[in-house]
Amino acid sequence: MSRLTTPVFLLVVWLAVWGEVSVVNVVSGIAVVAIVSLLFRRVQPGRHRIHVVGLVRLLAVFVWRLLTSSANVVLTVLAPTPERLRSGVVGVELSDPSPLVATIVSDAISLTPGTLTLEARFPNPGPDGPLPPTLFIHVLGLDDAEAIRDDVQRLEALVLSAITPNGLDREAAPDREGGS
Amino acid sequence: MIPLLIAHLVVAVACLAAGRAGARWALPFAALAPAATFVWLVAQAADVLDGDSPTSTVEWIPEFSLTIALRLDGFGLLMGLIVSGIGVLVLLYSTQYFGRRDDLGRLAGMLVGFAGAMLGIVWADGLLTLFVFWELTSITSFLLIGFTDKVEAARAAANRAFLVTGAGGLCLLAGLIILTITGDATTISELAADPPSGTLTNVALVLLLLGAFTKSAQFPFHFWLPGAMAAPTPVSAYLHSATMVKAGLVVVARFAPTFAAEGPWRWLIVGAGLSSLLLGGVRAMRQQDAKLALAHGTVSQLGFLMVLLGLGTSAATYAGVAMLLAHALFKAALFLCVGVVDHETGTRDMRRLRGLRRALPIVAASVTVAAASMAAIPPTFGFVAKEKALDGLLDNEIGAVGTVALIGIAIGSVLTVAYTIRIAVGLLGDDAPGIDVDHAPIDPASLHRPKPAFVAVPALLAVSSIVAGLAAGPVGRWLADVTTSLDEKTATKELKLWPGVNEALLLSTAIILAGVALWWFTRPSTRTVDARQSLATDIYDRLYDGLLDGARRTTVLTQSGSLPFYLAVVLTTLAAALGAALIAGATDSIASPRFSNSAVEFVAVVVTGALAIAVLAARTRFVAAVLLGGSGYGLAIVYLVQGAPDLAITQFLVETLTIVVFLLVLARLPSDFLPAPAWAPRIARITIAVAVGATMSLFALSASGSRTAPSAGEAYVALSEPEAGGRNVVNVILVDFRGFDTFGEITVLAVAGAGVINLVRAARREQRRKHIEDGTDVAPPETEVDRQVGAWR
Amino acid sequence: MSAVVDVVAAVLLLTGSGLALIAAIGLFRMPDTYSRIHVATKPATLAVVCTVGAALLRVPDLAPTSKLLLAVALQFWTAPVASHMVGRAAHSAGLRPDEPWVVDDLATIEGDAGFSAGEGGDADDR
Amino acid sequence: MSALLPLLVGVPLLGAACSLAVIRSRPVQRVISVVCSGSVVGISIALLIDVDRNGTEVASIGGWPAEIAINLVADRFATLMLTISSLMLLAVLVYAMGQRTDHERSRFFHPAYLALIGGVCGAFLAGDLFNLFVWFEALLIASYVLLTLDGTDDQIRSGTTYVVLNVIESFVLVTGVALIFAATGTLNMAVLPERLAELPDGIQLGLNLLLLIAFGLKAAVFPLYSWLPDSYPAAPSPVSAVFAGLLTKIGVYAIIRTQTLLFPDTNRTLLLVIAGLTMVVGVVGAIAQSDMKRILSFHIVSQIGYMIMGVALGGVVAITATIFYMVHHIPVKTSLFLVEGIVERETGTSSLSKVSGMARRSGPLAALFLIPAFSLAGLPPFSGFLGKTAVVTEGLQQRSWWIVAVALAVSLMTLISMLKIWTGAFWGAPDPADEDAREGDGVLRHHRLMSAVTGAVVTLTLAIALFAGPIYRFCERAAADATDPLAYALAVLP
Amino acid sequence: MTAVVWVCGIMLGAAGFLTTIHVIRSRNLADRAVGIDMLIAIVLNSLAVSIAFSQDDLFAALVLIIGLLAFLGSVTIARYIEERGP
Amino acid sequence: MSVEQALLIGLMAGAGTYLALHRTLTRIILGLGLLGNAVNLLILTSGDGPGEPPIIGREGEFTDPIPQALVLTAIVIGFGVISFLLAMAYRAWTIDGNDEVEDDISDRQLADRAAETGDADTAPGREGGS
Repeated sequence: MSRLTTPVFLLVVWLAVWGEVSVVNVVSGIAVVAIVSLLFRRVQPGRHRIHVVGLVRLLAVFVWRLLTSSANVVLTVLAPTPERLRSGVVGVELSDPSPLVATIVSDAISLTPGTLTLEARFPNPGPDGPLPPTLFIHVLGLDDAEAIRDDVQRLEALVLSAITPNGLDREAAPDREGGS
Repeated sequence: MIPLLIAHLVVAVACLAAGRAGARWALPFAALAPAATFVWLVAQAADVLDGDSPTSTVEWIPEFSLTIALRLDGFGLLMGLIVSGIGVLVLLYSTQYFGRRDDLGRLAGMLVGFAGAMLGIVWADGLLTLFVFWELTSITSFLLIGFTDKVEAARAAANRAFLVTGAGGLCLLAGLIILTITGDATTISELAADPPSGTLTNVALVLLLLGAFTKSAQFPFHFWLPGAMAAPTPVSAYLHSATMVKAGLVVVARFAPTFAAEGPWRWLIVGAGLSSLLLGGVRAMRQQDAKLALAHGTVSQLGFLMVLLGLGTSAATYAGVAMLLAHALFKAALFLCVGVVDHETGTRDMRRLRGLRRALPIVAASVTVAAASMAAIPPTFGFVAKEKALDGLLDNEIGAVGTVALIGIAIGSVLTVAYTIRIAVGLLGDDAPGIDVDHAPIDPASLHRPKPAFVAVPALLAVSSIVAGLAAGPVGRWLADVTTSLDEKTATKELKLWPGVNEALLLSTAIILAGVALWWFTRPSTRTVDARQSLATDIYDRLYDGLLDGARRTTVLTQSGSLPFYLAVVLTTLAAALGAALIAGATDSIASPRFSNSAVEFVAVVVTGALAIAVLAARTRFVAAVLLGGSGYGLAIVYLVQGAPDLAITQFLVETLTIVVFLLVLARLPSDFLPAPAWAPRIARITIAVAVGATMSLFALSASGSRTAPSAGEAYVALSEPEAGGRNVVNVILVDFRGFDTFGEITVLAVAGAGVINLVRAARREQRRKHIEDGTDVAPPETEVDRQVGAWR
Repeated sequence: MSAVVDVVAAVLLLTGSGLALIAAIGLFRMPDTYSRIHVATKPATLAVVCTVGAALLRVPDLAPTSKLLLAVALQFWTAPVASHMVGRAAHSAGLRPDEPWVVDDLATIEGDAGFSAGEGGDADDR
Repeated sequence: MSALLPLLVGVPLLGAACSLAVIRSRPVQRVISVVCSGSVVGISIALLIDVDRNGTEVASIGGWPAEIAINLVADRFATLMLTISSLMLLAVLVYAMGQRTDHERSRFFHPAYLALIGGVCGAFLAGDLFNLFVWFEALLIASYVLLTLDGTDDQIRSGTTYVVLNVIESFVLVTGVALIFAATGTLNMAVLPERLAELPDGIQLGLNLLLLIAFGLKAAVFPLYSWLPDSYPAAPSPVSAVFAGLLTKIGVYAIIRTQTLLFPDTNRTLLLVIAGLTMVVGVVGAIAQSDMKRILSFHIVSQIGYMIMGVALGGVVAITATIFYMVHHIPVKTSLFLVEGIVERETGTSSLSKVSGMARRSGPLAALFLIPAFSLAGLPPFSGFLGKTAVVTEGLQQRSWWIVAVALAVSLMTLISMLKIWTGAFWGAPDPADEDAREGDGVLRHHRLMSAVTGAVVTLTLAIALFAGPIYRFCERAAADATDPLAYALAVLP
Repeated sequence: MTAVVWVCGIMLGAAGFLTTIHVIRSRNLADRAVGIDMLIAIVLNSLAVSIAFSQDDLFAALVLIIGLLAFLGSVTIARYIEERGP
Repeated sequence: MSVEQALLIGLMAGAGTYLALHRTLTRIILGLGLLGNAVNLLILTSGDGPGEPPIIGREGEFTDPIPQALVLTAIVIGFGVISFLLAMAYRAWTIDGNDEVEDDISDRQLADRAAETGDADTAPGREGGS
């Protein structure tokens, strides 16, 4: 993820808002983006590398999960049974300390009907730098907490295969990827 | 003349500005200005008496007849000589009287400033010019009475004097302006040449007289003058006996020959003058403070002068002018003598004074001479003048008013003789009962002798009383020339020291005898009595307190300090105004309006209205805020239906932002509302609300139903694409046609933002300080941004 | 072509509206707030995506399309954050369901000094 | 020359933006403020001379035809008010910078102050009703910020009253403007007179009253004045000085503008009654108070009555008198508050029961108070006398006896309350308990900048009195401009 | 298409009605927040349906902005809940 | 302006007035919000009736664009003012823990003094003078 990714992305958004690619829009967009980037220059995610294939796969898996869990929830609403209504909070420790990854994972969880990230706790940094966070997930229709944990960890692996934090770029990643 | 006045001003300012540094030289330096005036006047005298009146005019705002117009006529010459002459003397006397003090610069400045203003009055020809200088003398008098401002009584007296003369001044102003209107004239000489008449003029004259009465301490406005004795004695001598109190007389003298025959003039003059003459005389009999006794005497004498100068007959006017001069001489002399006594003995109380004849012989002689002049005993000038006055009044040419005046003056003169003797004896006699143990009679042996220069001034004045009396013939002829400027018929008048035995002389003799008898018989009772505060002062104080109290009560009613009350007033006014417009026929313009534009609009209107009503019922802040937001969203739909998508977007945006801000703040506040205020019943609020709502919607319907011309919007639509190059007309208007509005709008937003940050920071600062004070110093709470930043790291 | 597009659009519209309705019903049928978050906000979000997708199909111009696309993207980005925020706020404010959770890992780490709040979770340490 | 008009608004607002940008550096903020404020003064004076020579200047913003553009219109009336106002604004700015505690004050003072200047200029120049509203808003919001600058308890409490009532004022104003547009289809003040004249009487009356209520509230006219004496005293001294001198007068300006330009043929008996009540209620309130700032604040109300009286009397002469009155009143009122500020800074209070003997402590300061105080009470030879006489003379000319009687009685009561301040605070012995009380000239030397500014403003009031003739004649021309809708229309729409 | 839109309209209307009742009935803020979120989603749905039906792009920007604002609103309410309790 | 629009204006203005006449600043602000909405609607409807949005290229009769531009300005200004008022409410809360608008202190003191008879602030120096 180069230094220019965010600005370029923002510029595209700007143009989309205006719905027209004209000189005025581009110039004003660059100006606005420059100002925004300056104002929020401290709020930059760390460096990450994007893998296109991984990204596509992540999206596909995600959409699929979305559809199935939506159906699940529809079912819950139309025919609620005590099992379907059982809920609980499950803590899942992630494997990567990158906040961006944690954010994406927890967003994906929250977007999926049936699961919702309630809280994310970051352990105090260890000697080798930051430690991976723990997500606490509220689950509707919970029957096996371990299954949820596995599920989330699989999701994280998918995310990591799409967006790899720089400097933490390691061989272990493909392994986990294989597990999905 | 203008340069002379400016010279006074410059000297005054210089003295004032010098501050402490000027204490040594200020008084003699200040005397330069009146001295120069005196010299100039003497030089002009011959020309002026030949009928040549130098004038001097400065246009100020001629558009409403405001010019500084000065004119030196005979009367002005006489008064100018008195003002500047006595001015010089008083300033010289003051150098002795005050000795070394820090604040003499201030005193000298104000005195010389006063002298300038007084000269302005006596020389004024322009009507408003008169008023300008008139008020200037009030101001300087105020500051001079309050010269000893550490004394509460002095401050009160200064206030009283200023307010009474100020009120009179306003009457005078109104009178003068009305005269400029009815007489179509801006100067006194123009008025005299072509006098107006009629009710309006009479009203103006009455107002003018009211002004003159206050300034010259006439009943019922006399009470400020004794109070003004709180001023240092030289000031009293100058302002409150010799000059300023004569300002009212000057005005009356200038107007009387022209207007005395009009309406109620003479009766007013005689009424006020005689009342003052008698009342002042009676009260002078009851004072133990020699200066106060003299002050009451002044009231009395001023009443006498008022009658003489105000009657408007040539004989009375002539006698009045002579009396004016006499009074200036003897009264100033008496005051200055009392000043010396006060300075040397430390008291002015006649119960404590004794042995002054031996201790202060020159003073004693001066007092005797001046008192003789005051009591009209030959061969003083006082006698000569009063003889002329009685003579003139006996020649009654104005009917009943004249008779009343004569009788009153006779009685008043008896009193004058009596109190004059009483004062003279009180000051110079050896019989001093003392007041009480602490205030025993003084010990004459311990007195040190005043410097010759100190007593020279009163002595000089006293001597001139006699000299003028002895030289009655030439002085009388000179005065006759002087007085022609007021009344041409006085040219032939003359004064005589010994006119032969005539009615007037007999009357005089009777008066003197009666006066002596009165003094003798009242002596036991007046020896120790001390008058209480006068009734008039009581009434004034009660009025003043009443005014203050009334003001306070009124203000409590009008200024309740309650925001809901103020709002209620404003909103009621609004409803009333719109209601008035509706009653005045605005409803005629409602021309068969549609009920609804479309079904969607109907739904949106109902929802919006329902939510708005629901806000009223909300019991918690959160619900109320959200309902308001809902109402706003509903309104956005109404906008949409009206054909305003951009507006709807903005409405959504702003409404949400408002709710967001609301919730941010509400998070801090208690969640439930407190009960409604007790100031007004709910029904009042509902009534106002209904009135505002109903009148607004009706008037809105009427106003929009009375469109007469097409909207300017059509031009914008036409110009939008070809000229401004934009298709969305609303946007084009915002950024181009009416971009200036948007500029202002951005300003508002930016400043509001700055204000919000400012307040929030103020709150933060205070909380931090509280924490530190409580010993619970903690880091300032994180902001949302801080947190987000933290989240990303 | 346009017929196909119309059919797809109609299906999307119906799906979206149906999801919205089901979500609304869900509000009544779920026992506690957290469950309601699951059944209400999320299907409603999907519903928006569906209907906006239909609108996208029907309006081919570039300008509105870009806006609508952006709107969909925005939904994907904001909806989870919003529901997370609401859930977390409810939890940290002390809201608990009437029927206790079968598993509550969060309760076990309360007060654990080894953790500091992340993602804005500073409500406890203030 | 008309190119200068937008600058009057633009320069201070640009300055405000820059001032916000350099919020961390007070010296730079000061330089910006002084430069902007000074250039507004310069431009105003240049305009004054130019307009007097060449007649009304018009600038159509954006270069659109004047019929549809927002116009800035500078006739003699507007430029006169602009000049005197900008002078006061500059003076108070410098005064504020001379305050020793300024460093504790909010850094938003300068931006807000500059925005206020911009708003004031905009309001004076606006030739479009809605634009007038916008600039009114700008100056109001700036005034809100200035009033609550320190965010103290007092300021918040009285600020609430001020803000809420002024928000209502804005609503009434914009309602009036909107309905005028509804009825006429235009907002251009050059076009409006003829269109308004065609409307039915009831509608005209309603529209007129709406504007009157809005501007009357701003001008603190009976019965809409109550907010003023409660809110102004709480503001920091320089702020209350500029509010007192200026803001209400903008309301009066707008009343004159709308009354003479938009509704010239209204029956103004009601307004005359209101003028009388305003005078009385203000001065009665002043008498009742025992705090300098509050006395002075009530006097603002009372004095507004005189101006409204002039407006109500109507006609060129009365308007001339009113304009002259305004010209005199702005510096007089400002200087009174400035003196009060020095007293307060020196003694720490403005309560008459706690201050005394200031005249002994500083004679020059006493003079600086006495001159405007007597001027306010209408005593000659100060400017107030001229203003009062002008108004009263016109009242007598028109045979409105009772209002003249009221006006004169009120000026006596004004004197009473001025004497209350003078005898209370300036006379008497200085408080012996106050050990570090400076004596003699030390007071002024200690507050050198503040005193210099106050002195300058007082000198200005004296100069107004001295050169009253030429100023009055200018006012006469200004009134002729203001009372002639046709000339206004011709100048804007050639 | 008209029929589809009618059906959609009825469903959305019913959903809106139910949600409003929920908002009014609910006893804690979090529930209200959920309801308000829903309501805005329903408004967005309605707008999208109307765009799809009329093929008029006028409201496209509205969808975008309301979407954004809904988020802003939720976040604010969440913060409110956090400070004040549910 | 249709009748129902006028009614809505009146209703919102009335409701706003009612709320503004309270002592709680929050209520007052809510009232001002409603009043602001009423006024904005009034501005918008002060043009001609409803019509097509005034965008060049669209079919049909346009509505008057000017009121729309005015309302846009007015809405934003209103927002600024309301935000400022809310900041004041917040500041008021940090001072005394609520947002009730108290009566002016000096006015209350004056009322107290006027209630007492024979107070100290009478004419300076009765004893002065003769």
